Amino acid sequence: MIANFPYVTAILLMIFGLYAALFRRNLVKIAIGITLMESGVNLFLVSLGYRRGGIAPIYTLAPEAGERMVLPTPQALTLTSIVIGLATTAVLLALIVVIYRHYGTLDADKINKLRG
Amino acid sequence: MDAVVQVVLLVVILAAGFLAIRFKDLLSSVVALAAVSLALSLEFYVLQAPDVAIAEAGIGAGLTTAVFVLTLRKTRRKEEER
Amino acid sequence: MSKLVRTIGWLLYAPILIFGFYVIMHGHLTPGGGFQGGAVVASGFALLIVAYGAKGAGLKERLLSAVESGGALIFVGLAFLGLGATFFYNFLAAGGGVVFNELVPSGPNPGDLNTAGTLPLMNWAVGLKVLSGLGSIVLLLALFPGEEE
Amino acid sequence: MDILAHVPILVVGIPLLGAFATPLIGRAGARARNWFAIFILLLTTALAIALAVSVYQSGPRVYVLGGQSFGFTLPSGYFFPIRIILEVDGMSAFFALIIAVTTLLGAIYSTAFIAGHSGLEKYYALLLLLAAGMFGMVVTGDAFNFFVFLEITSIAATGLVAFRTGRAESSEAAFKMMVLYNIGGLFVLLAVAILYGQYGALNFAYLARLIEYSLLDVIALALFVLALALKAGAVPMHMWVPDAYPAAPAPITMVMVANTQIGLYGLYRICFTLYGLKLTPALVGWIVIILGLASIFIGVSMAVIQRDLKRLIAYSGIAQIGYMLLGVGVGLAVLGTPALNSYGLMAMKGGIFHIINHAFYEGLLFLAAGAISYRTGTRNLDELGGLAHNMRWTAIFFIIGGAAIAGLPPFNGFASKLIIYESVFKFNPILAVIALLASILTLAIYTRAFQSAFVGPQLPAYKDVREAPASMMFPMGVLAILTVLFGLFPDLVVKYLVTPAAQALVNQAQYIEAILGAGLGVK
Amino acid sequence: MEVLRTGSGFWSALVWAATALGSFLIIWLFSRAFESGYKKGTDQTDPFLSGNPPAPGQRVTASHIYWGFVEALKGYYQPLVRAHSGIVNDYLAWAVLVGAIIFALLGGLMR
Repeated sequence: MIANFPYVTAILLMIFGLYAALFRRNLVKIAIGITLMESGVNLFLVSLGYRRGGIAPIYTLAPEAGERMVLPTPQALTLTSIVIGLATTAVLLALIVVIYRHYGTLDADKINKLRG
Repeated sequence: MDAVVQVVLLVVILAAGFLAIRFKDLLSSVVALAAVSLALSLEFYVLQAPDVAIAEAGIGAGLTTAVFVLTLRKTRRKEEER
Repeated sequence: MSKLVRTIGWLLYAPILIFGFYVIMHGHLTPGGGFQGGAVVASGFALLIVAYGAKGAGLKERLLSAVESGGALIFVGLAFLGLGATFFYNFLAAGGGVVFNELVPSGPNPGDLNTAGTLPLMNWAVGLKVLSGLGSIVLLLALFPGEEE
Repeated sequence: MDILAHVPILVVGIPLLGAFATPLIGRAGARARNWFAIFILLLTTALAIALAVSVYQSGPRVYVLGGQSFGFTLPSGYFFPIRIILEVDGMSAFFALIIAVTTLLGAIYSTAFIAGHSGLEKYYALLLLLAAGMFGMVVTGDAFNFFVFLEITSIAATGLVAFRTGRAESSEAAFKMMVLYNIGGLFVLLAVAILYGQYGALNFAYLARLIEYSLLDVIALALFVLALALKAGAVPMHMWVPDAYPAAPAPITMVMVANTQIGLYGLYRICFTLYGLKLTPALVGWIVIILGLASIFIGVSMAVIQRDLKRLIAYSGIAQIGYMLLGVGVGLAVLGTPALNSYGLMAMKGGIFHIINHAFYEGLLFLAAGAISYRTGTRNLDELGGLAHNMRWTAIFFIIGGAAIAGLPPFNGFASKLIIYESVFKFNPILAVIALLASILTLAIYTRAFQSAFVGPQLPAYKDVREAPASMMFPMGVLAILTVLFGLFPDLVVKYLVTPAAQALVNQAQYIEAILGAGLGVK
Repeated sequence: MEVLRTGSGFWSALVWAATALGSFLIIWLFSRAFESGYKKGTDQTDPFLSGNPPAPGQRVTASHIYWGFVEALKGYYQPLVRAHSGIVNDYLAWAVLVGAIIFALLGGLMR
């Protein structure tokens, strides 16, 4: 039961983020929603690698007999995805600042010069 | 003990995430987002991922928040009323 | 920002930088590495920029960009140097080179930095790249003309 | 050191090195920076051609990063790939050629088109980074690296689309595109995580052997199909395409065409190689066919009413993406049945042939539109007119591109569309009829575009307009020659380029064998 | 030179060129037999805009071409253009909708 809690949290975080990106009309809120989704996926990845009673996968802490490590690969994946997440968030926010200078608003409904 | 810490952290994550999309004041939203990241990094530590925890604390709670705050300074702080 | 924030930022700046460089340096032995350490250093820069403003922080965009390119070039260059065998091959490890050629010892150790082949070098390259890259992201956003409240 | 042995990684590594070095080289002057970027891409093109030749001659190439052997053999004889593995088969090499040609010509065209803009060293760095990301996506044999390179292309493409920050529409289009790319990338990451959680591996070949098509695999497949169709710009996730293409500088638009086609590559790689016969081919095939049909239909309908020249080309490009989805979708729908050999493979060849043709004629059209806006300052078809008097060569290139996209003989679009019509007709006549009608509408669209931009008396406003500079004419000329040559000798192209790519998709066992070898990795 | 076989047909530029040349020859031969009723320098060469003489500077632009086509299909085009609203949330909503449909098809029909 308790082992499934991180997964439930991850899925809920993703749903929160998707909700914000779908229904909030403020551009910064959309960026916040995407960041929340990223956090959800990261939590999902780390929970995948967790093994009950495992220890952190560090070379100098090589386990003795009977002990085991948690999986290192998902952690490496999560690190990469955190980096990528920061890069995309920074790009999004920089674009928001430029858009605000051009349009004078952050309302997604009014930022539709390109349509049709 | 571990389980209790985990449940508390996960509830904090969910509550802060919920608040982050509920607040009309964008600065409060960003602070809630930082709280999500901080709790998430502790959760990573509990899940035996110290590497990821350091990165999430530095990036998620530190730099992402700074970038968001700078953006809000350049634009506006409140979400438009609809 | 208020005097309180400025003073605390000034006090915290050096310890944050030292911690960041420590994390980079010990990347191959303990949790952390180039990326995490670089991020910590960059958050020190962010603290300075938020407290003193983009102009007052004394960071130069040109210098940061040069360091970023340099770090990335060292990283990819080290990967290319492994081409004797394959890309990213650890050509220094275990007797292949003069420095860093020892295996990482198992168990707690006081800091055997002279180990793990190209990994410490790559950690430094990534660390430089990340601290300057993230630093310049924050700096550019702060320098961007916009509505200051 | 044997260079040829390392070609699979060099096509990724050299543009990456170039991207990081460009800001430093840029301090030596604009000319040095331009020549450096062109030199790097020329080198990459040579490597991509070498890679394609070696793959077409001797089958899939496998390359391991950071070690001598693929992976790890357990004492029980169970083989397990652990390292980052690149795998290049016919399909990858085919796409590598497209990427090499478009990025190289884009860099040459940029030297004049975007000269005088500030921050150009960032522009060339992003262009090289985009090239590295696209090459990475096609050569990687690993699901997670696929995601990483996908995100690299997203970030680089967004930076390039938003490059002209002075224009409101660039930042708006880039923001919309980034939001969609971001969500798509997260879906891919989630799908990769689901697959890793079940099978504990990331390697495509290893996963393909283990995959069981359980409910979780179905979720992963749905996420993959959605995210990659979004990147490819299939209707109804196409709406960012007509926003982003016109907002980008013209050479970038050409590279973006290749970038969207990488979405198709990913879609085909996932469907054919990763899932193969395990998925229900008829159902997934029909989903792809319906996405393609909707793209054809909506794409041409919306193109009829456009007034912005580049927006018009973008919408008709969406329709052409539909043809590629249609052709390969038919092949997927009959995968594993005898019909595959009678017409399914032919339909796939048509769809794949159309990809390379599309990259060339669509690129040519965008470059011609870029030449028009470079000289006249507008892309509005209502304001343009009579340009054939002043820009004779651009007019000729536009005719070649328009005839090719409409599928007129003897240009390359005709050859691939003919294959698609014939083979799809055997699968389902109605689909072929709709595709044919859409092709006629495309001809009507381009007649209108050509008429309003080039034909008619010389307008006083454009009396002093001159032909575009040589560095912009050269890429257009190359693309026009390729368009005509591929139309005149389609048999050679199909035999030497397209058939190996189609065979590589169908032959899942070969892809797996290349890494896992005979009998290894079996429980 | 080999020809491209496409299943039931084939495509060869040479055959196409020969056919095109032959057709043009036949058409040209026929057209020689016709009387030319087109006189240069008369009203016949003026543009015809619904019988009215064109105003100075007036010309046929892109918006005029296919006006009738779009007008006749108004019921089809209006909702289509409205769907392309240019709002980023709508773009996302379409993507999520398609994802839901794909998943429903794959997950629902498989079992």
